[in-house]
This record gives sequence, structure tokens and C-alpha cells, in this order.
Amino acid sequence: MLSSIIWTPLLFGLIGLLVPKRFAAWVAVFGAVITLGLSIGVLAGFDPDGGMQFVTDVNWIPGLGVDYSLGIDGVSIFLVLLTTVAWIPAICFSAIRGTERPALYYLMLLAGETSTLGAFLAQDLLLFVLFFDLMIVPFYFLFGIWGRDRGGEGDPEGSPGNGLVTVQSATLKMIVFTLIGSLLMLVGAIAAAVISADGGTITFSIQTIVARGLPGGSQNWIFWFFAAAFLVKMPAFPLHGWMPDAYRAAPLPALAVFSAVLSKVGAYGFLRVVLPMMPDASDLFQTTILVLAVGSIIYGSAMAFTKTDLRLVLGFSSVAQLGFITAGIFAFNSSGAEGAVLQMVNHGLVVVPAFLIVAMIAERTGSEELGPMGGLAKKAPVFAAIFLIVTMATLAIPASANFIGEFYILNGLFQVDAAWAIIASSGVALAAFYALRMYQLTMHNPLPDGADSRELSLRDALVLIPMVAIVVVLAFCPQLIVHSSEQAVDSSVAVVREVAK
Amino acid sequence: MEEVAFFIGAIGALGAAAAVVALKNPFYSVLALVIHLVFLAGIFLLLMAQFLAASLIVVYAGAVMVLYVFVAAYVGGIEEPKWDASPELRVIGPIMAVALFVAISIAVLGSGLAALGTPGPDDIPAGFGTPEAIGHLMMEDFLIAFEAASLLLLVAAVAAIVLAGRRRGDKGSGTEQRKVLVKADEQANAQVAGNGEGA
Amino acid sequence: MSFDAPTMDYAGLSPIIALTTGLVVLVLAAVFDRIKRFGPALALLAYAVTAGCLIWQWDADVDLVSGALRLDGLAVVLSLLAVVSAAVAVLLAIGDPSETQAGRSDWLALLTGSLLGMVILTQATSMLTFFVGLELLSIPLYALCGTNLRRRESLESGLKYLIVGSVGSATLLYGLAMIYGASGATGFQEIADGLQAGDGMLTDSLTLVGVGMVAVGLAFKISIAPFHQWTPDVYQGAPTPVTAFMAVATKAAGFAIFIRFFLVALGPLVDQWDVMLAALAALSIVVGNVGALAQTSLKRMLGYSGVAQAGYMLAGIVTATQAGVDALVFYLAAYVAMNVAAFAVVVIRERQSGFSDDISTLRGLGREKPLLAWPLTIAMLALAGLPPTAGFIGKLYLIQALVDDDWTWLAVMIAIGTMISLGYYLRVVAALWMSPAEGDEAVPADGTPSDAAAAAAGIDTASLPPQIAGAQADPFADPQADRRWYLLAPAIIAMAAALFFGIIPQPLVDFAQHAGDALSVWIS
Amino acid sequence: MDIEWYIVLSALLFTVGFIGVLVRRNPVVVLLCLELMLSAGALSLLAFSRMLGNQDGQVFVLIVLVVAACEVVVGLGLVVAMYRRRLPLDVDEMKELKG
Amino acid sequence: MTATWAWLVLLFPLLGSLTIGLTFKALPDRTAGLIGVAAIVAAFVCGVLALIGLQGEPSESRHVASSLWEYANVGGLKIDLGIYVDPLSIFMVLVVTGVSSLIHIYSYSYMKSDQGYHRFFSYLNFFVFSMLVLVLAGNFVMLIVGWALVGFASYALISYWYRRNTATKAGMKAFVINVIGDIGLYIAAILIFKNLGSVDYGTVFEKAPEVFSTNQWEIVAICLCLLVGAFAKSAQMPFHTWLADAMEGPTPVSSLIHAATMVTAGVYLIARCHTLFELAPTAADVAAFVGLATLLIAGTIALAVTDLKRIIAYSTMSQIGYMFVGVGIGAYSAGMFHLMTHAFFKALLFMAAGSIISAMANMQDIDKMKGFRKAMPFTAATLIIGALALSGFPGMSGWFSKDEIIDFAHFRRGMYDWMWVGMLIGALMTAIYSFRIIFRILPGPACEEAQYLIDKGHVIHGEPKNPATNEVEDTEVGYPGEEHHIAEQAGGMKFAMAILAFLSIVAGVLQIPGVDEVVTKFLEPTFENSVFAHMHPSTGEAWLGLTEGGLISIAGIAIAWLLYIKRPDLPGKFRQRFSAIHTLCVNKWYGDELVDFLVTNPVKAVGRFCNRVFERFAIDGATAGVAGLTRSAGAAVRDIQSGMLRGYALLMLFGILAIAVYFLIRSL
Repeated sequence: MLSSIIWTPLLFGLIGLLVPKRFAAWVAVFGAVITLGLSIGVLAGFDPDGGMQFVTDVNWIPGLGVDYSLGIDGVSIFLVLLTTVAWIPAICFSAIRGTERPALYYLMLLAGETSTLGAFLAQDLLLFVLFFDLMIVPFYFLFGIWGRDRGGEGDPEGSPGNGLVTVQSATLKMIVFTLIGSLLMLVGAIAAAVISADGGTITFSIQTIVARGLPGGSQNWIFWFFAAAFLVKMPAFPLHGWMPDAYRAAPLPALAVFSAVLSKVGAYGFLRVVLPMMPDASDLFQTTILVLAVGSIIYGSAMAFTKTDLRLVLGFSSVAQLGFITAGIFAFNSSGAEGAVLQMVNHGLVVVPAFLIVAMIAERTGSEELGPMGGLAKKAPVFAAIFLIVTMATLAIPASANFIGEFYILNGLFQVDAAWAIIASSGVALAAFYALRMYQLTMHNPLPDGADSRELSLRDALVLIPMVAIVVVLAFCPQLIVHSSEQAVDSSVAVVREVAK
Repeated sequence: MEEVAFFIGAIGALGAAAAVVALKNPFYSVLALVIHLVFLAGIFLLLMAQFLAASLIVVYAGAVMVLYVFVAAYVGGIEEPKWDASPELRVIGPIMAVALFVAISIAVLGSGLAALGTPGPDDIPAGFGTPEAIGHLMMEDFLIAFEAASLLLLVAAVAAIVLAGRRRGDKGSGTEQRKVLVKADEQANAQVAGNGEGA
Repeated sequence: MSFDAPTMDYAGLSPIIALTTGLVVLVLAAVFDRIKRFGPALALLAYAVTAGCLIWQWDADVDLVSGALRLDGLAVVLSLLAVVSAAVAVLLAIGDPSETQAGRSDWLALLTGSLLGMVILTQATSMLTFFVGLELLSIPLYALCGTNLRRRESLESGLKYLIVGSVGSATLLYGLAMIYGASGATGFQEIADGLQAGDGMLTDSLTLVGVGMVAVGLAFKISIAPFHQWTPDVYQGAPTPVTAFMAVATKAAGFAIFIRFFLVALGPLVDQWDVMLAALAALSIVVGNVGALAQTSLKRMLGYSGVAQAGYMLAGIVTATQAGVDALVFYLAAYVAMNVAAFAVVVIRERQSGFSDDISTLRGLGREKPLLAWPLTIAMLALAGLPPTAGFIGKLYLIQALVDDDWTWLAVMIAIGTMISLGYYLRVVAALWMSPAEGDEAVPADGTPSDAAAAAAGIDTASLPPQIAGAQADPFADPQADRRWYLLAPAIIAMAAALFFGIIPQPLVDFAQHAGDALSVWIS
Repeated sequence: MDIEWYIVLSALLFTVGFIGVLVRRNPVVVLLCLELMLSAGALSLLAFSRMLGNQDGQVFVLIVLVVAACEVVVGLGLVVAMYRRRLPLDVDEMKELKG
Repeated sequence: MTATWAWLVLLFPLLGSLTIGLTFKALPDRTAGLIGVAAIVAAFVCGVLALIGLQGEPSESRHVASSLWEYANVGGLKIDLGIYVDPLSIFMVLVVTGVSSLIHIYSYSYMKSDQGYHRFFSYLNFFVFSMLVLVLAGNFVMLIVGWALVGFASYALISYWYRRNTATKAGMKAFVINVIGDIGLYIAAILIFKNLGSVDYGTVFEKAPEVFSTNQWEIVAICLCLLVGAFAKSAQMPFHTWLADAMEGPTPVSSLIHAATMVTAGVYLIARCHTLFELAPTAADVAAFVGLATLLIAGTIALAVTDLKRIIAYSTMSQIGYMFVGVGIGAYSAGMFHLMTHAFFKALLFMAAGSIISAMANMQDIDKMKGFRKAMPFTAATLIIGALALSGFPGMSGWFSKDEIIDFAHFRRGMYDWMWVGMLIGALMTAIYSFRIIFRILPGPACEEAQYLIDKGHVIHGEPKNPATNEVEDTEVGYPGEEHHIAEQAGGMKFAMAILAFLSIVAGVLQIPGVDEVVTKFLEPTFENSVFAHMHPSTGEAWLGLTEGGLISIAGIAIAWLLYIKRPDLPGKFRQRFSAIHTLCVNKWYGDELVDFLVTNPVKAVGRFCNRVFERFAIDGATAGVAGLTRSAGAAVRDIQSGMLRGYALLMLFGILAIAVYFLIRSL
């Protein structure tokens, strides 16, 4: 069952290579929808109190002790759903517009989905690392082939003062940064397996390693190897150096899922791997990680309200949001961690439409710069309304599920130390500022010359509205997610809590 | 007596070696090497390697050096400034080489191997170093190495033909003299190959 | 004196015999123009028979000819890799200027000679076979590098390789002599026994300096820094099929003897040399990777990359465990696939673009000729160690072996090296996919290279026969190169292998472990 | 005469040969120096062979001589080929390949 | 049953908002307006029915909690989607829905020519829904939800004419300041949960006295955090700067949100949490003092500025200051009563102002207005009634409500006497600025626009201009069209204003000291456990206070008459004489500048620093540095790779030597 979820997208991507070009997009859409159907099927059969479920465990590389081991629990199920949901609008959006070399494009996009799902479902440490590394490859191609160079000063296409960005350098930066972490994580993962085996048979099964435990001294360095990977992926301050360029160069539909889902894998990794496997180290380095997390919140927000490139505003807002999520996880209590899980889903759901909206704005104004924009709401009330909902969810207005997530995170942090919560909460105010600024400077104010305020096309609306609808529905009952993931999340943080005592 | 012979041989071999390096004209260098090989063969004799001493003279100082002489004559000398502009090579190189010599010497002299300080055992088997003994070893224990060496010679010959041989593209571009030379080095190659196998 | 003929195990010797026969046939074929045309077929036949013999002897574990050779898993596995890469070189050489100028059969005879040296080397268990095998490997290679006689770089690379290679050989010889002196034996097992029997010989200065000099000689062959400097130059200058062969097969044979000599003969000294080899490995990783960064010549870049990759693989020996050897062999096998895919594409591109291997000639290839772009792309990703390729699993294997033996810092070095390596591997990928073709800058594939272009390519027009120099189309340029099955097939098969063993690595793991198992007597 | 002396002599010859490779620019002379280095190795092999009373070393030296000869043949072949191509016979001029 | 009615109170505005919003293309404008009005009226009716249901209960059990479903529940922090109905919330529901109904009716006419009619009503209904969530919330998280949603609605309506830069800026300012207030509430809620284990009103108010001792730091912290929220929402110092700018919104919005309902939420919050504030008297005093300071400062500003709507806006701040003092010192019912009467007369004043502004073709400067008495007699009458009520003229509603608060301060003695004095001064200022408006606008020769109205019978059609910047604006979307609507000519407006005028006059009868005191009695169940529940001045004292207040009011009106009618040169002289004070007041005590200096500029500087310095040098610099280091290492490797054969041999020699030396050392 889980295998079929993982491999269906790739299968359809490959089918897309075989069919005539004009059908490739629709094959991809079809594949994504089927994957969503499968994941909903898993959700239907999911038991919130059942621990790890739908387990698949096959010897993959017996020579190395690596298994093809999959499973799903309360944490992963919603991230899997987020993934399968998020990919559909991205694919549809591209399908509506058409791309160059469609077969390859959709193959890459769907391969990205496959690897992301793999990372969420892997229960073998090495399989997780493998999928984690694999994720970046299709996105490297997506960003590289379908991205575009952004000019520097004086280029109407580019961002004045934001410098010249070539696709090549941007993607290279991205992949080098991400792999810095990933490779260290590979070393860390192997070390974890080897050390925990302590001379016995080496296995990479996460559960076994957790059960065997790691000695405190090894935990400390292995922790940082993993943390490096996850923090870069998120990205967290100050390891976000790759993000601005990559975001500016990337094609927006791919960027949407990248920002929505891939960044969550890092946070997920903390919850799935780091906390249970290295409880002592997690406890030891709690303050350090919290400093980074809160730093991300503040820095991300501060950057988000100074940047004028829409993508960067969203990108840095993601930095801030991931800061919240990390902080929640490292509160080591169910309130914080649960809020973090909720927030992962919420943020993912919000970011996808946000980036697609940026694309639509760019189609209307010919620019992604906040400066010369405005007034797009004029003839596009539906567009404006959807964007408004997205904006409000981004800034976590109370009544959105994002608010509940942030509230629980702050509550969790507060129990660690009030200071964390208070500093982190300044991020909420800054979020209001940058999100609203983004909305106003695009939708409001006078319409500049050359910009074309036009309503969403029906097809675009059909892409955006389901996402927005999910956001709205979740706003009414976040408990749906909270309830099902509680047991799994709590079991992760409970390990650390035990140690901390 | 042995000491005297050794020192004569050693000084001769070293002096000739130094001459190989130092002489400006490659022609003379080749000749210096021949002298070196002769002295070396003497030292080989001191070490009871009669067969090798002989083959060194015959094959090496004879055949191979002839090849050298031909080539040196063919390509002629190049003007080589004695002490050129890259001091790191001219100065640091020899210094480091000497350092390497010192290191090896320390390794040898500082070794705990007692036998090094002796002239070697006296109870060596009869016929030590004679063609017969070597021949036996070659055909018995070291057959593969021997056969491989012969194949090596074959391959080297092919290589020489490929590299230096006259080919269709060169038609008319070579002078009479060059043709002769090419033929000559082919012959030399064959000769070396023959010697190797014959031994 | 009676003559004790050594026992000849012809089954065990069959691979060598097959190859020798092939060599002789090829040499003879050189004489007859009619047969000459079938040179490649003859060579491939010989290789196929050799490979068949090797597979026939898959489970062999025997000492051959008075302990000069030993046919076991390690030998079989690494010989197979060498044979496969030689076969690829034969295919890639079809229509190559070097092969044609060297008179086809002669060229193939040299290749076969070198391959024979490799096969002997993988089996060598005595200093003599070791040395002669190494020379049999090297000397034809020196010549092969120079076989593209029209190109200055080719000759230059041949002579450079020969000179520094001989320095390496001489050093190796000197080291062997010292070890011979210290142990009193030439057979590997006897060396180990002799060193252990001798009083304090395991830490004696004579032994250790000898070990060091042998290490230098071997490190030279497998391009370990700081003895790597020939690599980029020779890779770039040599005819590309030779480079491909050299890059893979030499490493296979070099590592075979490295493993066998260090783990069998010098096994008792492992505590003495492991740190040194680790340092060399780390240095190679750094030097190879940073050196490759700004290269514009693809072959040269692959040369530096080979230095770095050799560093990774050397790490497998440092552990001196069976897992380390397994990992090394696995990586080597993956490395064969990746490099073959890369070089095959380079060969095709060279013939299409007037013999330039500049990375810029690859621009826009992804759009125009995906069939060429994909093998190179996968090769680069695999070399960079990205999943889902065999390169990733190989790194994983190596790191696991290292961590398992407490060489975590070296594992981290591998990780760091890999990061740096992305900087150049992905530049190639970017050129393939992410930049438009340079229509006017590239030399037109089927057009006439101008004198300037020829000069740029290092062809000294003045000294060429009139029909080759200038004015005329380059006789070896082949705009249809991307449709030649013998060029495309290696690329695509190697790509498929690199991918397949990235997804289902177990068969290759078994393959590698077969090699490691052969050493189970000597190492844990 | 103690074996040490022979070894030291061989080390000295090796060094001289190495120096030759380092300082000479004529490839023919460089090849000569390589001969020196190889013969130094041969000398030490023989010395050890004598020390051990074991003739394996002598066979080895024979192989070395063959190898040396082969190297010379190929080396000189390359030199001739370069000469034919009118390339400068100076190792310092062989700088097409670098960087 | 009560709970059901209360849920229906919430449902109708939400439905109205969604219906109007989703059918913006299908329904004609008028229908949308009618739906909007109907939804609010229905909510009002349901509110009345809930009131009746609640009054049917015995006094001690007059509170109902009801929950729809569990909103979220993690780690003991259980949040229900729940409401809490008690007299206080019903009181607020009635005020909100009542005033909203009237303002909807007013807007129905006033916004007639606006092209964003649907949007306007959708927002307005949504606002009412949010406000009702706020007042009906059953726990602190729901309170926050309502709190933030009104903030959002307020933002949406301030920026309603979104193509004005000034409007969008004002909206942003209002929203961000309100979010800061929200954060205060977040932290308060988290603190409450941490200390009391729940966020439900019922549990919290029950357990608080058991858990906390008086003035324990936790409870003070909780109350101060609550106050941050309250101050931000109610535009009290130092969070007051957004309110004046919020006047960028259409006049009905100012009337409803920024006068009658939303801005009084802070007062409601303190009253709602009176249990907590009584445990933290320090915090309650802070509330009172901030209220006092705001009322005085806002009063002085209202005396100086000339923008009609802003005068009324500052007056609103000032009046809310009174309410804060009221609930801060324990005069809960007085505070709530003033909240109600203020809603009536302030809404009325805004409506009248809106009418005049329409007549002035969107001009808002009172210096340019003159002689509207004849031009718009109905508007003039309502304006006078509103002003009288605001200045607390004896008999008017404001007289009863404001002076009850003032009197209570005097009744509590001690330092509260100072508040009493301050509030009396404030009352004097109130009377003066109220009548400053009247005397400047109504009497005298008609100005051009007024004259035009008298002559032509309809209002002048000016160029659509931004009143703040005088820039010409395009009217395509989201601006009132050329037709302007004035009370004289629109039934809906007239109707709403008439009712409010009536209420402004007579609402006082609800709370005549010693006579009925309806409000006090009605709210009694909510405040019964309060320490101030049975502390109130005697009837005599109350009447004495009322008399004082009445006299001050009359004095103020007289002063205004003196200044603006009798001796119109005096204000100018004062202005010259006390130019420093005038400048201070006209510049709103430099509140904006102060906030800019203390908060906005530092935050922006941090942003700029991050962007221009840190990102560039630390992040990009580090990246480039590492990349450069690697590249230069590569360059070094390539330099060594000189192509020189002899160099290669040298490096080999070096390597051999190094290894030999290493092994020599090892062999020692």
C-alpha cells in the first residue's frame, strides 16, 4: 500500500515519457490524483492509536543491513497527505500553462513527489537518508532547466539591488548547501547504526536503533550531523544562504511544492529521527537549537519585510515559519511538538497557493517586484479574496489553523522558558507586517501603468480554490490533525522528556 | 682486496653516474652511462652475480646503449643552459634528493637487521649467481615472471613500431637518412627482444 | 641439477592464456592488411573468451605456478572489471584517430598487452610477478597515450607519463628491494611470514621505508596525491579511448595489487601504514576535488576527479577489513560504469565537435541529443554520489566500512570531498541541460576546422602531410558519431548499470563481497 | 665488504639518478637518468640477495633489466615520434598540458 | 434555548457575509444591502430572544456555556468552539447588533453610489459576526479569535477604498498594532493556562481566586498582558495612533467600528475579566491611569485638529478613556453604560459628520465648513443632539453615564480623587470641542458647498479627491461615485439617525440614580462576586456628581460659544500665545513620531541591517568566503600543476621524502 503511494507518481512520470507530448501533463495530473486517492485510502484505514502502521519490510541490501522498510504513523500521515495534495495544484498549474519539454518536466516533478513521499514513509534510517538526498535531484533539474536567470540592476525583469542570479549558480548553491548536510547525515546515520549495533548485526531500522540506544558521547556529534542536514533543508538561519538565489531562479510551480513540502522534511526528521534516537544530545543542545529557531523567526521576518521580491518575501517567511516549527519541536512537550506538526501541514497548504498566486501576479504585471506593483484587486475580486485568505493564513490570524499551530507552539515554548515564547511571539507581529505588506502592495493601491488587472481564469480558480478550501476547513477543525497525530508525536518527545528528567 | 675493488667500482660507477647527469652533450652522457654500467657490472661480480654482470655488459652496455647512441645522434643535442631559471628545481631538487639519500641511509644503517653489517653468509649454495642457477630459478619458480617479461618485450617492440615506425601518411616526407634510422631502431628493438627471450 | 618443472594448472591459467593468445594473434594480424580490419572483432573475441574463463573460474581459490600467481575471488572480480573496460575501449576506439594511425591491430595489441599486465597484476602474489605485471600494464599504456601522433598533446602526455611513471617504478623497485632485504622473501605470504619471524622487523626502519616507497609506487599508479600530477595531463592528452581505459582498468588493477600487497604481504604491519594511507587518501580527496573545480576540459576534469575518487577508494584499504575491501571493489565497479558512460559521451562529442573536449561543447546537448546527455548526466550524478545511482551506494558502503572501523574522520573527509565535487560535476550537468547551445562559438560538427581551430586543438599543421593538414575536412571527424552503436551502446549500458545498481545494489554487493571473501584468511 | 656499503652506494646512485631527472631537460638524458635509478634498485636487490644467500633477487634483477630496456625502447620511440613532429625535445617545453 | 439563540446571533451575520460575498456577481446591489441589513436585524432579534431566555433564569444561574465541538486539544490545553452567555455578553450583543442594525440601514443609503457595495456589506456583516464572536466567546482562545477577526474586519474596512495609498497605510497600521495587542492576549492566555490549567472562562474565573493571592506577580502579568490587548484594540495610549488614521474608511465604518463597537472591546475585556483584575489591583490601576491619560491627551488633540472625522475620533479615544477609568476603578456597570450611550451618540455624530462630508464633496476640514444649519437642518439637529449628549448636557444620556464614572472615582477617594479631577477637566474639554464643531460648522454664512446645496437642492459634485492628500483619484472601483448622499435626502440615513438621536437623548433614563438603575441590576449577576458589586455611592452623592458634571458641561459649552461665536479671534490669539502647546496638540502630541522613533524605525533598521549588512556580509560573505577558499585552493593545485615535468618529479620526491621521514620517525 505504502509502496504504491511512493511509486505511483514516478510510474506516471515514466508513462508521460511514452505518450505524445500534449498528453504528458494530463498523465501527470492523473498520476498525482491517483496518489492522492491512495493516500486518502491510507488515511481511511488509519488508526490514530495504532502506532506504526501499514508496515512494509523487505531486505533491500542485506549485505549492508539496509532494508526497504516503510510505515506510517500519526506524524507522517498528514505530511504524506500534504505532499499528495500539494503536488496536484502545482502540476495542474503547469498543465494549464504548458511548459517546454513537458515529458521531462513532469517526470522530474513526479520523481520529486516520489522521493518526498519516500522520505516521509521510510522507517529505515538509510532509506530515509537516500530519499532525503534523492529529493534534491529532481528539483535541481526543475530549477535548473525550467528556471530562469534573474538580472541585476536596471533589468526590468530582475530585482534592482538584488544582484544577478544565474540559474546555474543558484542551483549549484542550493544543491551544495543541501548536500553538505545530507552527506554529513549519511555519515551520522551509518555511525548511529554501527555504534548502536555495538559489534552485533548492523541494522538501520529506526526502531531498532532507538531501542538499542546510542551512548551519550556519540549522540553529541551524530546529533549535529543530522541537525546540519535538517537545518539546511528547512532552511534555518544562518544556514539559509542558498535560499534567496534558488528561490529567485526557480520555476514557481516547482518552487511551490519545494517550499511547501521539502522544507518540512527537515522538521519531520527532527521528530522522527533525532529526538527518539538522540534524546540526550537533543536535551543537551536544546538551547542551541532554540536560539537558531528563534533566530530564524526574527531574521526571517526581518528579511521578509525588507525584501521586495515576492518570492523572497515568501521564502523568508518560510524561514520564519520553520523557525516556529523547530522551536515547537524542541520544546519537548506535546503542545509544542503537536503545534509544530499542525503548523507543518498548515504552512505547506498555504505556501502552495501563495507561490502560484505570485506566478499569476507576475503574469498580470510582468514583474515579481513589489515596488512597481499594485491595484490588482481592481477587476479581480475573486483573485484578491483568495489571496487575502492566503495572506491571513500566512500571518496566522486567529481562527486559522495556523494560529492554533502557533499558539500551541508558543504554549509549548512557554513551558520551557517564558523568554523563548515572548521573543518568538514578536515573529507573529512581524508576520502580520510582511504578509500584509505583500498583499497590499500587490492587490491594493493604485494600479500602475502596464499592469493588467484581470480576474482568475476558471481553470486557475479550480487550481487554487481547493487548496484554499482545505485551509478554511482546517481552520474550523484543526483537531482532526491534532487528534490523529497526538500519540505518535507524544511518543517522540516523551523519550527526550524522560531523559531530561 | 674486496674493499679496494668495491671502492674502485663504487667511485667509478658514481663518477660515471654523475657524469651522465652533468655532461652537457647527451652523446657523452650515453657514453658515461656505458662506463657506469661497466663499473656496476664489476660490483655485481663482487656480489656474486656473474650471470647478471655478464648480461649487463652484453645486453645493456651493448645493445641498449647502441640504441641510445643512434637516437641521440638522430635527434641531436638541445641547447640546455646549465643552471636555468627555475631555482626550486636546480637547488631544492638536489637538496631534497640528498635528503632522501640521507633518509634511506638512516633506514639502512639504523636497521636492526644484523645481517646488513656483514658481508653476507659464506655458506651460499654452490653455483650462486651462475647462469645455471638463475636459469633453474627462471624456469621453475619464476616462470610466469619470465614469460611475462618476454611478452613485455614483444609489446615494447610493437610500441616502438607504432611510435617510431614509418607509416603510409609519411610517404615521401622522410629523407633517406631517416628511413635508415627508422629501420635501425626497429632492428635494435628486435635485437633487444631477441636477447631477452634468448636469455 | 635436475629440472623441476612447476605444476601448471591450465584451468587456473586459462584467462592469461586466452589473453596471451589474443595478443599474439593481434600482433600477427598487424602484418596482414586483410585481417587487420577485423582487429576489433578479434580483440573483443579474445576478451570475451578471457571473461568466459574468468567466470568459469569464478569460485577458484588456487595458487598457480609456484606461488607466482593466485586466482581467487579478488583476482577474478577485478580482472573482469579490467576486461570489461578494455572491451569498452576497443569499441570506443573504432574510428578513433589514434587507433587508425597506430594501425589498428598494433594499437589493439598494445591495449591487450596492457590488459594482460592487469590480469597478471590482479593475480600476482610474488614481487616479481607484481613488478613485471605492473610494467606490462604501464609500458604499453605509455605508448598508447602517444598514439595520436598528429596531436602534440598526445605525444607530450605519453612522454610525461613515461618519465614520471618510470620514476614511480624505480621508487617501487627500490622499496621492493628493501622489503626483500628485510623479509628475505619475494612471495607475498613469505614476506609476511619473514617479517613476523624476524626480530623487530615489523617496526624496523628498513621495512618501513621500503613500505613507504612501495606505497609511493602504487599510489602513483592509482593517482593518489601528491603523486597524481601526471593524471590530469595524461588524461587530457591521451586519445580518449585510452583515457577511458586508463581511468578505469588501471585503477582496478592498481587497487587489486594494492589490496593484495598491503593486506597480505604487509598485513602484519597494518598499524604502521594505515595512518599514512589515510593521510594520502584525505590529501587526494582534497587535491582532486579542488583541482577539478575550474577545469574547462572535460577529460582533464575527469582526471582530477579520478584523483579524488582514488582517494575515496584508498580509504577502503585503510580500514584493512573485509568490509573495506568489499566497499572498495563495489565502488570500483560503480566507478567503471560511471566513467565508461562519461568517456563514451566524450568520445562521441569529440568526433562531432572537431576534437574538443571543452565543457562548453556540451551546451544544449540535453535539448538536442538527450540520448547523449543522459548517460553523461547520470555519470556525473553517480560520480557526485547522488542517489539513485551506484555512486551513492558505493559511498554509503565505504563510509559504513570506515565508520565501522573507527575511521569516522576519513568518512567525513569523503563527505566534504563530495560536497566540493558537486561544484564541477554539476557544472557539466548544467552545461548539458541548463544553457542554450552556443551556435556560433562551437566548431561546426561537419564543417571544416579552420587553421586557427586546428592550431587551438594543438595540431601543428606545418608538419602534417598535405592531405591531413588544413584545407580539408578532418578525416576523423564524424558528425554521425551519436548514431554509432559501438559508441552509444557502452554509454547507455554503463548508464543503465549505474542506475540499476543504485536501485538494486545487492547483486553488485555480492560481486564485491566475492572479492573480499578471497582475503578472509588474512583480514577480519 | 659489508652489505650496508652496497646499499648506501645504491641509494647514492638512486639519488644521482633522481637529481638527473630533476635538473636535465633533454628527454634522452632524462631516460638515461631513469636507467640510473633502475640500476640502483637492481644493485640493492643484488646486495640483499647476497646478504640473504637467496638468488630470487638475482632473477628479479634480470627482470628489471628487461623492464629497463623496454622502457627505453618506448621512451626513445616517443622521442623519435616527437622529433618527427618537429616538437622541441625539451621537457620544459612540454607544457601544453597543464592547469 | 438561550445558547441556541446565541449561536443564531452568530450565525446570521456570518451567513449574511458569506451570501453577499459569494453572490457578488449574481445579486443586484440593493438586494445585497437588504440581505446585510436583514442579517443584522435578525441577529438583534435573536439577541433579544436570548436576553429573554436568560432573564427567565434565576439570577444566580444566569450564565450559559455551550460548545459546538472540540477545536483542539493537546497536552491538556483543551480549546472548545464554545460560547459563554451571561448578562454582560448579552448586553454587548444587544449594543452591537442594535447599533449595527442602524448603521447598516444608514449605509444602505450612504454607500448607494459606491461600486464596491457588495464588498462593503460583506465586510460589514463579517465585522458584526467577528464582534459577536468576541463578546460571546466562551474561552480565551475564542476571545482571541474574535479579537483578531474584528481586527481583520477593521483592517478590511479601513482599507476599503484600497486604491488610496493613505487608506492602505492606515489599514496596515491598524492591523499591525492590533496584532501586537493580540500577542498580549496570546501570552495572557498561555499564562492563564499555565497557572490555571484551562482557558475556559468558567473554570478560570472560578479557580483564579483560589490559585492567586492578590497582586501575585503572575496574575499581574496576566492582567497586564490582557491590557496590552485591550489598549491596542481600544486605541489607548501608547497604542492609540492607529485610530485617527482609521478615519480613512467610509464614514459608516468609522461610526460602527471605530466609535460604537470594536474600539470598546477593551472595556468589555476588562469587565469580563474583572475577577482577574480585582486580584491584580495594580493592573487595574494601570488601566485606569492609562485611560485617564488618554482621555486628557485625546481631549487636547480634539481641541486642536481641524479634520472633522478626526476630531470625533479623538473624542472617541477620550471617551473610551473614561470607560477604562470606569472599569479600572471598579465602576463596571457605569463603564458598560457609558459604552452603550457612547455607542449611540458617537455613532450619531459620525453619521451626521458623514452627511456633512458628503455635502462637502468629501472635504473634511472644518475650517472650510460654514453655515450648514440652513443647508441641512436635519443633520444639524442630530449633530447638536450628539454634541449635547457627548458633552454631558444635563438630561442627555451622556450626562448620566459619564458622570457616574466620574463620581465613582471621587467615591473611591485616595488617589482616585486625582482621577476625579482629571476627568472633570476632561469633561470640560469634551464640552468645548463638541461645541467647537457645532459652532464652526452650523452657524454663519453658508460656505460654497452649503450654498450650492441651498440653491440647487442637491450636493455639489466635486472632483473625487483624497481628503488627506488632495490628490485626484480615479473612481472606477471602490470610491463613492459622483452622487453623494446626505441625511436630508436619504430615508435610510434619516431613519437611522433619528433613532440614534432619540436614544442619545433618552437612554439615560435606564440608569437614573436612585430611580431605576436598570443597567446595574441587569449586569449584577455577572459582577456579583466582585468586591465592588455592592459599593456604590449613595443616591445623594450620585446626584451631586451629576450636578457638578452638568455645570461643567454647560460651562464648557459657554466657553465654546465665547471662543467660536462671540470672540472668534480668541482662538487665533491663543494659538499664537501658546503656539508650542498648539503645535503639540495639532501634531497629536507627536504620538506617531514617538512610535516611529521607538518601534517602527528600530524594527525597520533591524530589517535593513539584516538585509543590507548581515545577509550580504555574514551569510553571502561566508558562503562566498568558503567558495573562494575552495576556489583558491583549486587555483593553488592548478598552479602546482604547471605542466613542468620536472616539477612533477619534484613533488613526487617531496612525497617520497615525507613518507620516508614519517616512517623513520615511526620506526624509532
